[in-house]
Amino acid sequence: MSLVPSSLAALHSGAPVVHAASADGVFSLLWLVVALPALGAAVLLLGGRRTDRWGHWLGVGTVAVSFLLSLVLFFALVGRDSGDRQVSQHLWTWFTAGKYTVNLDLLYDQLSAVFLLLITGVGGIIHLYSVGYMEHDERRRRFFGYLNLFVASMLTLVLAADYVGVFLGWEGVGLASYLLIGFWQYKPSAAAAAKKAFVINRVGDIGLSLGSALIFVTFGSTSFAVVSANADKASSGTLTAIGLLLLLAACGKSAQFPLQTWLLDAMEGPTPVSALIHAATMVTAGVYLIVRSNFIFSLTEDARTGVVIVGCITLLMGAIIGCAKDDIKKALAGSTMSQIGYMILAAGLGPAGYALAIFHLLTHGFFKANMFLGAGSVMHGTNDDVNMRHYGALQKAMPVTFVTFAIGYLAIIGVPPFAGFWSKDRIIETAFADNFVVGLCALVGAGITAFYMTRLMLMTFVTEQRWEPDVHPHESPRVMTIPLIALAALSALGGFLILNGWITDWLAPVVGTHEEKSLAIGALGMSLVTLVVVAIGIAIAWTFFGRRAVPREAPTQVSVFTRAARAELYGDAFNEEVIVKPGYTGIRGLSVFDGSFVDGIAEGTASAFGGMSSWFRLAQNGFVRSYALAVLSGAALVLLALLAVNFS
Amino acid sequence: MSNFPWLSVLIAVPIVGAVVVQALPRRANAAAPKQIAFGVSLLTLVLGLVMASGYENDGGMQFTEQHTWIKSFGAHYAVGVDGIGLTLVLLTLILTPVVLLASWNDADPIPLDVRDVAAESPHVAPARWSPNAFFAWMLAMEGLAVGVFAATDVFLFYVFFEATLIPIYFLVGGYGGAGRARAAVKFLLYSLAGGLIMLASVIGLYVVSAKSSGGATYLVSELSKIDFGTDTGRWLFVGFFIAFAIKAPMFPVHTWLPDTTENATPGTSVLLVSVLDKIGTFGMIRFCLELFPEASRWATPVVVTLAVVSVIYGALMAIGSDNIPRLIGYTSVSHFGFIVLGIFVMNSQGLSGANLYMFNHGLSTAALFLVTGFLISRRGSALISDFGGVEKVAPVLAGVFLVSGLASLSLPGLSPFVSEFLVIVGAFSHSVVAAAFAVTGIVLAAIYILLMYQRTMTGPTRPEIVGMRDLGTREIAAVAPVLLLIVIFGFFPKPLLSVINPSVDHTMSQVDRHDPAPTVAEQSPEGAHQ
Amino acid sequence: MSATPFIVLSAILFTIGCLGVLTRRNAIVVFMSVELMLNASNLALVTFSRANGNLEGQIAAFFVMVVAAAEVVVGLAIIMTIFRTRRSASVDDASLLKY
Amino acid sequence: MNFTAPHIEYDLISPILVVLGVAVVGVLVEAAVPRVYRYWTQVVLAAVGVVGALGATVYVLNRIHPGSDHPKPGFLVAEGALAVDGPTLFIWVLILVLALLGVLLFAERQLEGGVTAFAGQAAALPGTEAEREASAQGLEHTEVFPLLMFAVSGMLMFPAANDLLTLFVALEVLSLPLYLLCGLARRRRLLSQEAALKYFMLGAFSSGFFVYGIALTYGYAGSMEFSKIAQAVASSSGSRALLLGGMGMLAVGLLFKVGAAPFHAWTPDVYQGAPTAVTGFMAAATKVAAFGALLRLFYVAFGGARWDWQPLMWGVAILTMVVGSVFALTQTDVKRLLAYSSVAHAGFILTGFLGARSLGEIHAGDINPVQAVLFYVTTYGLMTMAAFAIVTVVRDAGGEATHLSRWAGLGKESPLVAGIFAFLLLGMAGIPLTSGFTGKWAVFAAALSAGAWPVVIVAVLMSAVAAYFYVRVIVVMFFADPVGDGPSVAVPSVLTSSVIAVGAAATLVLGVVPGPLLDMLGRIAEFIR
Repeated sequence: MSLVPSSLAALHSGAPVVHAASADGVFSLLWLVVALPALGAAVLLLGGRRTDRWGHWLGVGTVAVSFLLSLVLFFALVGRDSGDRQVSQHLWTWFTAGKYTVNLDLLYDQLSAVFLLLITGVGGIIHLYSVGYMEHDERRRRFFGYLNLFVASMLTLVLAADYVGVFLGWEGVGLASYLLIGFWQYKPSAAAAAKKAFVINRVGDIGLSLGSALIFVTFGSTSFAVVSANADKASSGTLTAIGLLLLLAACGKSAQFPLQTWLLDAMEGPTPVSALIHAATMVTAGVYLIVRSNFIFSLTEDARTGVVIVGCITLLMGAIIGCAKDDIKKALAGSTMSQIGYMILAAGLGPAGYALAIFHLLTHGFFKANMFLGAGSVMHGTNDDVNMRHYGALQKAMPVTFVTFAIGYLAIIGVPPFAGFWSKDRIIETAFADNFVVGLCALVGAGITAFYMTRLMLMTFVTEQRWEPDVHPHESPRVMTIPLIALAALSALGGFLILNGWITDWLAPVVGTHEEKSLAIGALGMSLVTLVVVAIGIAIAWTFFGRRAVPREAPTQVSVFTRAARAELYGDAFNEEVIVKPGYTGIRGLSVFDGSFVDGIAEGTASAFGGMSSWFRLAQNGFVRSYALAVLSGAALVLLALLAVNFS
Repeated sequence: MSNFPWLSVLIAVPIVGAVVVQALPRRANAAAPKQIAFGVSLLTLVLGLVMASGYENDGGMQFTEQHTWIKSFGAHYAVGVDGIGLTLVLLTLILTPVVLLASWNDADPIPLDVRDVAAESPHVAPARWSPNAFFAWMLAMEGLAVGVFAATDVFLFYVFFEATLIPIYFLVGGYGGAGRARAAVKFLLYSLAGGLIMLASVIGLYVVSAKSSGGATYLVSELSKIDFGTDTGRWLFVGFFIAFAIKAPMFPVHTWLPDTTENATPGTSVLLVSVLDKIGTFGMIRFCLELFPEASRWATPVVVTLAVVSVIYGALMAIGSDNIPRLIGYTSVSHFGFIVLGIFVMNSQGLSGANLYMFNHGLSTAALFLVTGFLISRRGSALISDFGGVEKVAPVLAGVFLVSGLASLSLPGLSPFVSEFLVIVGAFSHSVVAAAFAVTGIVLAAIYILLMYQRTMTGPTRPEIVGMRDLGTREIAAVAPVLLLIVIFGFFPKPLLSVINPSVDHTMSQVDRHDPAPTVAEQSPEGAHQ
Repeated sequence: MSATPFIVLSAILFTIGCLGVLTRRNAIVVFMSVELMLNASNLALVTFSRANGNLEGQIAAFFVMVVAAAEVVVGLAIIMTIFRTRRSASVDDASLLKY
Repeated sequence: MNFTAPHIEYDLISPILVVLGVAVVGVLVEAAVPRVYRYWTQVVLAAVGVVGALGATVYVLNRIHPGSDHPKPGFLVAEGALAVDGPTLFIWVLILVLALLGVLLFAERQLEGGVTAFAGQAAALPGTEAEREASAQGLEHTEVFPLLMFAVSGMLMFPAANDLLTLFVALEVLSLPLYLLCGLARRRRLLSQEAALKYFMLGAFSSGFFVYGIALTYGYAGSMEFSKIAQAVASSSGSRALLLGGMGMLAVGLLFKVGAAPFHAWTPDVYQGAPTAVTGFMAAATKVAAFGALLRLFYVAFGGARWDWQPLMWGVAILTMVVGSVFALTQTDVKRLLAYSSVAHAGFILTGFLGARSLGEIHAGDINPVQAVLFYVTTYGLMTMAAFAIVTVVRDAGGEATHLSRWAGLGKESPLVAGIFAFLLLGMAGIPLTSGFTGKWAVFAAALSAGAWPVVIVAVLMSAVAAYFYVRVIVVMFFADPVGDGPSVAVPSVLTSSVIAVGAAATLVLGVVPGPLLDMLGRIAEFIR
């Protein structure tokens, strides 16, 4: 495989080069990590009702085994030299055309190793949780089929060694997301949300398609190895274009501005789906893509600026939306948007931020999955009510849920020593080091986060009880609480990965290193400032929701800002007015055009001939003398023609 | 066996089968004609696979036969296939038994499925003739289609090209919806008009070749050596191209297709769209590009523009359609836009992608037509608005529908993706603008497919749908092989590409185009993974 | 002497014949007009025969006469039947076949 | 007194003589043979005569060795009055075959319940007692057979004529019997008589032009012989005005016969009114003979003046195709439709006629225009004959049901007849694997080789238009539901059936394996000069 000595690769001044060694030993099992869930999906989806009884356990089992395998692989990787931690497994050549070959290769390195653990780990936990959550759904077996399909696709995404391979997984997770959002197909809103998610993701796919095309045109290949080795030879314009196209792709998948609108609707899916796909894993694929493409982004300041801007806008947007939503899942979804905004922002900071983005991605995966599952547990206990105004005082009824959720809450708002503190704090710090405005955005975002999360906590667990009469909240079964506990533990402890700079060092060979810039106020000072801002957010939330009674119906006399936040900052309205409605008008017009003009020309020609015919045939009037006249005129014309030709 | 006339056999077996089937006694609901027709198509498929197993991937014409046919015209009975032809021949052979099986009851006087709704439904009309004729025409079409793809003599190609119109004409006009007669005539006239325009160019070829040193000939191998001169070459090119554009069909000469698919039976639509329309794009490669390289290059800007317009236009029209077969017809306009785009960007990626697309589009569209056909026959309506919540009562049907639809929107992992991706990459190498516009097709495709799925399959189950049967064994047996191939070739298109690529190289050398080198000229050795 | 006056005369006769065909309704008169055209040709033939100094033209003139006679036989038969069935010899009455 | 008898090569012109002889004997038969035997005597006589003439033609044909690579150019016979060369002989064969088919159609008695389709007593007024009596007695005009034979003899002479006088005589010999035959329909006699009148009037009118053209041409060249005219044209002697006038007027006469626009106006009316058997024969054979004559006159005599007449013929060809195709679009009567179709075909054949090039321009193995035209008229003649034969068998109570609406549902009523008719229509439309396609290919190729691409483009477009009305008939037959009790297909005797069979078979065979015929034509399609 790689014949280039690492020393030579290291000569490149830019980003690290992907030059993986061929997989051997335990690494030759790499393909199994993907194949197992894929097999599970195939069996569950094609097996039909025969698999109804044990199907969910098959689903859990395949992911669990994948997780174990990932663990084994991870430790095997840890056991290698730090310069030798890239392993590649060639499965088969996918397609070849001319000099362009795309291989279905798996690339296992420090970055994908982390993702493997996250996906199979959190995925496994959520699978387990779903066994309980979906117990009464007659299509549970299919649900697990879809979940397995998702896991397999997501693993493909993070293991692929080629942009087209990434695309395969990229669309696979999109499909799984589509299927799962619309899992309850009989609900028109679910079906619509599913379609919306897929279509908006496709807009992002334009970026990935064109980006891959541009990468091919530039490098003659789309494999990470070739691109990373030659990236520094490409012109900066090209690199910026590639970067922006990839950013577009990331915006679609990660629900970043301006392609963010699908995520809140996606909450129509069953809650484990929201936890796994729309919080912990799939939506972070955009972050993965940017970090994975660090060899491009590191070389293009302009594209990175674009990334940072998108991240800033989205982190604030998501946070603001989260402040106004009464639907617990939507509030969390807004939060997800916002947190991914942080990751994107971090990724846009270049080598200084790649590792932090991934770190935050991990911790977010833990605490957000935790909270979504917690929300699911709440809903489970309240007859699937999602309106927080119908909650209140649930902490007594659902103690485990409350405690685990609270850990997640502490993690997300960044209270030390919970996971979110470590990751978010570093991002804010690095952002300030990069640019004051960006840093300020991140800091304000942290404050808003504290506000809306506190609001959520208060409305759900603390304040007075506002349940519907027929609701009798109860704690969820153990199959659901154990995953909660596991995730809560991760949310509490996940931050320690940063201790001693482990995560940054681990990822450094993939994403490169940088010289840390120190802030004027120092890292500790920054942390203090952040904590103050967070405290302010909590205090405001307490003022509004802790001290006052929460009305059961959302107040309608609210400020413009609240209204805007409730309307998700008019993202949908904008799409509706600017794209959808004119689009349909245009299509209707086009249909008329097609029928009357395009087809009309063809049919019109036909009827013109017909009309000509019925008109001309009147000349055949039956009178022999007219015919004689025709003959005579014909003769005259013949003679004239001959003369004309002769004397011209 | 090397001299065995494989292709002639593949042409003759179905046609003889057609005659036999037509000659069988006509009894209502008799199974014999259907069984025999199905058997013949399977036999042909087996023969075709045996032939294909002997194909060598060197890009040249193989299984060639050549006999002088009309000496004064320079016409030969000359057949042979290269990779491009072989894949399309195989596509024909694969789809015919599928279609026959799927159409088992479509030609019955009134299909069993819809006996109760046929009376008032505008989408189902009683068949005009016996099932014998239906199955016989289908087989005849198979044979003729193989002939078209195998012909290596322009005259012979033209003859097959026109001959295929007749079976379709009777299939559309005799079996299908209420507007079938009109649709059949429209189809035929469009095709004939195109064919006649092409005839002028075909004759032009003769005139030029007669003046050349070798004397009059229609053999592609000979013609490709002739330099037609700029003006003549361009005129002849235009004649061929118009015919193929109508056939393909491209904007703005596409309007016959939705009308036809709206009224034809699903089986007919499959053979028409999946197989016969490929003649258009096949012809563009084989004749436009390979015979008139200069003119092709000259026409590229216009053709690429039209192709991109087709991509977007077809997709938009599909979004706006409420009639399912009509919608699928428009999607094909869009897909053919991609294929033509791939052909005329004239690089390896585009051409390989286009060739592969022809095969894959055949599969995906076949699946989509067949499964929607099952759906429509159950409800007696083809209007999207008459459906809703089918998934609940017929999950297998819905699943098949979804997979077919996803294939149609080129989801990675399903076979059309590779082809579409290659076309986009090829287009990008040629013109960033063209690629940028064409790529919007992938969004629009998602909209038309998923919107259709959403409206028909999801939501609350409509009262008329309750009690709808799920797919039966025969129906599953018909579509399963297609879906299986879609998945297999989605991950492993190598068998097809290894056949196609050498032929693409040949085409490239014929048009004298070379792939642009990567902007970053120096490649690391890691570029080649083999 | 120049042949021109004879040819001009024949041309005039021919034209009169043509106009007769076009303007007259009675089938017999129309037919007579055709005969006039033929005879105009005869005049031309004979003139040219004389001018060219060979007899072919004159022979042709005789042939034309014979043929004209044969035409008369056929023509009159047809006109007769028409007249008998329609009680009219007007060519304009026979106009059932049209469009 | 010394006398050199003209040297007449009786053996070489024996086909004409045989047919003429049979015609004369036929007249005697009318006089001498009792009425009961007349029908059979006439039929057998005519058939045997035609077959004999065919045999004689084949004998003559073999004299020029059509199979060899370099056949003899042919013979100038009867002191140069007739040219018996390849094209002539081929046209003879073709006309005699068509004549034989014509005899079969004329002899058909089963469709009208035991009598022929011709008037029982032409002299009896329509709708009178006399007519009823005649039909009650089963009277029939067996004179149609001698008339047919006379027409055939004229048709044989027409393309062979090598001087203007013979050409004129042949023209009249072929025309006069046809005028009469047109008026002899048993049913719809008013229409039939009107057709005869129109045909006659216009035919005579056009003959007037033709004769005047002869006079002018004679005045120009000083001779009636084609070779002398060609010499005069080549040496550019004489008055060009005479040449152009003569050429133009001769063209008028011949274009009238082939039914080219604007001289086509008689075609639809006459085709519709005449008895269908006559229409079929006339449409096929007249066109063959007239194109033969047109080719010889314009290639041999006026070949040198090609640059003068070619633009004119371009115009005529284009106009003819347009008129034929466009007018046919809205026709509702099958016979009338076929008439316009024949006009369109005349245009297509003229396209081939435009392929005239100097010999030097024609490469070995090229399609030459004579070959193309002859092939086309062959395919056209046989297809047309069969198509009209089918028209005779689709009937309702009033005789032949020629209105298109009466053909609705024929595909269900009689798939075989409808299928064959559809096949013939596809042939006329020029779909591959029918002779019509091969023919079209040949004439277009000839025209294109001569650079007449604008005409070819029009021809192609008009073919597309024409396809519409052929397809329309197919739609009516197969896809429309019958009105009322629908059409019925009378079972014809073996006579009509064989005409249909021969026509359809020829359409198929010449479509699939046109090679042998084309090759032979390629060898012999050269006029003797």
